[in-house]
Amino acid sequence: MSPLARAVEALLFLSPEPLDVDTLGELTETDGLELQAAIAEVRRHHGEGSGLEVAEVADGLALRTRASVAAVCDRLRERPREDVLSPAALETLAIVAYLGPISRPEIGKLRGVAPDAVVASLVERGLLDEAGRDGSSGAVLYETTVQMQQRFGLRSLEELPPIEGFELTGDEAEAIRRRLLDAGHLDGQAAPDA
Amino acid sequence: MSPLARAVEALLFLSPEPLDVDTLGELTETDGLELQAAIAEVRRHHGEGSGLEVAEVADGLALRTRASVAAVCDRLRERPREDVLSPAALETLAIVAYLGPISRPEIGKLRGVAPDAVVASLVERGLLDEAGRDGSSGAVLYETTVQMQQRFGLRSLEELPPIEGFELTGDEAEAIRRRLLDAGHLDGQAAPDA
Amino acid sequence: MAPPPPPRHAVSGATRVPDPLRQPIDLDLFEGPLDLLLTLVLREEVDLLELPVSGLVDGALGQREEARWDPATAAELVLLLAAVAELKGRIMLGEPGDEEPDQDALDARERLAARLIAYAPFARAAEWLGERAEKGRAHRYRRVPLDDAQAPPPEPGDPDDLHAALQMMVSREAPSLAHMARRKASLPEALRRLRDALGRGPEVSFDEHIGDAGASEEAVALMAALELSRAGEARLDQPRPLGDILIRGTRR
Repeated sequence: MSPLARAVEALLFLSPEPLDVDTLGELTETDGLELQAAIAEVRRHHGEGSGLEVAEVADGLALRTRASVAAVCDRLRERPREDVLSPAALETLAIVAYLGPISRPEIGKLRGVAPDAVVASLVERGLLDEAGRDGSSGAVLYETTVQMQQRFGLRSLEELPPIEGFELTGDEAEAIRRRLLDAGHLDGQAAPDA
Repeated sequence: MSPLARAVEALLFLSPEPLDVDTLGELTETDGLELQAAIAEVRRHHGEGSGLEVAEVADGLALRTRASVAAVCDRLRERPREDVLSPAALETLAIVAYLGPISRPEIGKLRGVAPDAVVASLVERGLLDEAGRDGSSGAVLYETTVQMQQRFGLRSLEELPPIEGFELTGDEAEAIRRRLLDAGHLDGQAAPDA
Repeated sequence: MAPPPPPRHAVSGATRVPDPLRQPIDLDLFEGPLDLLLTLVLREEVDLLELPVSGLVDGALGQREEARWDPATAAELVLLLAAVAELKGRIMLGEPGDEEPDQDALDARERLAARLIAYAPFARAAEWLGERAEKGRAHRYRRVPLDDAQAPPPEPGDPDDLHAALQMMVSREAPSLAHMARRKASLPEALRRLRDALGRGPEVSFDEHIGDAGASEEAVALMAALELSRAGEARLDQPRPLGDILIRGTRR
């Protein structure tokens, strides 16, 4: 394959979305016949005999798996994935479920760990969603989603088991928050700066 | 390509994480020589002339872009600025790679510096991940991720050279000791970078 | 759910500006306000060699990015802490020209040396990793979540299949409907059959008469028997409840 075709192949491989010819041209700094020839080359490389193909979809060109390998791909999709929630993810979900809507800095304070990556992954997985902004700090607030409730078999958040010694009404959530902070939870270290 | 090779190619393409040979075998319902031959076929298909390659990384096989197309890839997916790892980040990664799962207080004890900011940034960059909590102290434990291994081109953590090989020789250790003990007495000698 | 409380670290308006020197410091060695700790250090009542400077910095400046102090206050604190660190460094390493460092200082240096020696392998491993990073640098991995991957097209259809399907329908013989003859249970027919049976013998067993006919035939046969009885053509006798019914003709 020509260097240009290799570049096109790599771009189609990496891009999560179809790339239109113009974008491919911009990225590779080429256009016209040269680019068309490179695309054709990638197409040939991923011809009938291959597991992948270059497809023209609505928004451009995409590398995708061929129909003939659909069955094995489905098996990969159905495989119990590493969708198991990590302890970090579970703790974060619990905090948001019991104390949300709540901002990332606050989650961080309660967990004693920067929660950005965990929150991002929970949002990506559809278990958390943004819920406006905090009035005073302007930080994005998060809440759990319907999907989260489905996943845990909850008809509503009220079905969450009560935290021992607390009743889950407005002010009590605040009391739990305090308790977690005062306990230097959950990090086994000195209490975060409350 | 054989139907089995096509299936292997599609799986390596689709899977967001490297797939080990056993998993490939399970998914394609084959094993042994047949599977090895199919993997070799995929490898050949993505040979030198292609934009992609089959790599052994993080205890599995992955399809990835070749080094020669790195520049154009970065135009598609801008590499974050802070992508350069500081010496502190590298040292922390080394500690976690060799000793993980390990807690922040333990890392701090070794490094002699509070590692919180470094650990948080490594987690955010997907190079460290939380791995439960320490049974006795309740501190969050950290381990390196698949991405970390991908980044350093490690076939597995076992590829790390044995730590004993990095230990100071008796003479080197003695030199450090001498330098410190004599520190106050030698006029004009720079203090060691402790 | 209650709205989240305002951030507690915020300097709470003009009413009460916290004094950075009065802030509580919590270390193994000491617990109390920062200024007291500094006083004790200066009076040598707290051994600076035992005092973890990193813990002191964490305690005084906090670890998180949400700044607790305005920049000017933070800068003063940083200066103060730097002075403490420098002081500790001098005690540990001695002043140039010092003749005899005291035993504590020697012990501290010994501990520092031990730590540096223990840490050295990791610093070297980090160097190795740094060099190694070059190996992974140039490669990019696809990070498309499985569910977001372009779906493969559905298995392509073959036009020949369409042709074959229609061809089969066209060439198929008209199906025989013989087996679908409607079974009608008619009362006149049942009456006729029962009269025929009574013509052949003095009595008819109802069970034998209906044989394995379906439920509707059985019901109509019973109605026919009742009709004959009503018309005086037959007498019905059922010796046992739910048992067989004997039908006897009266026209003999």
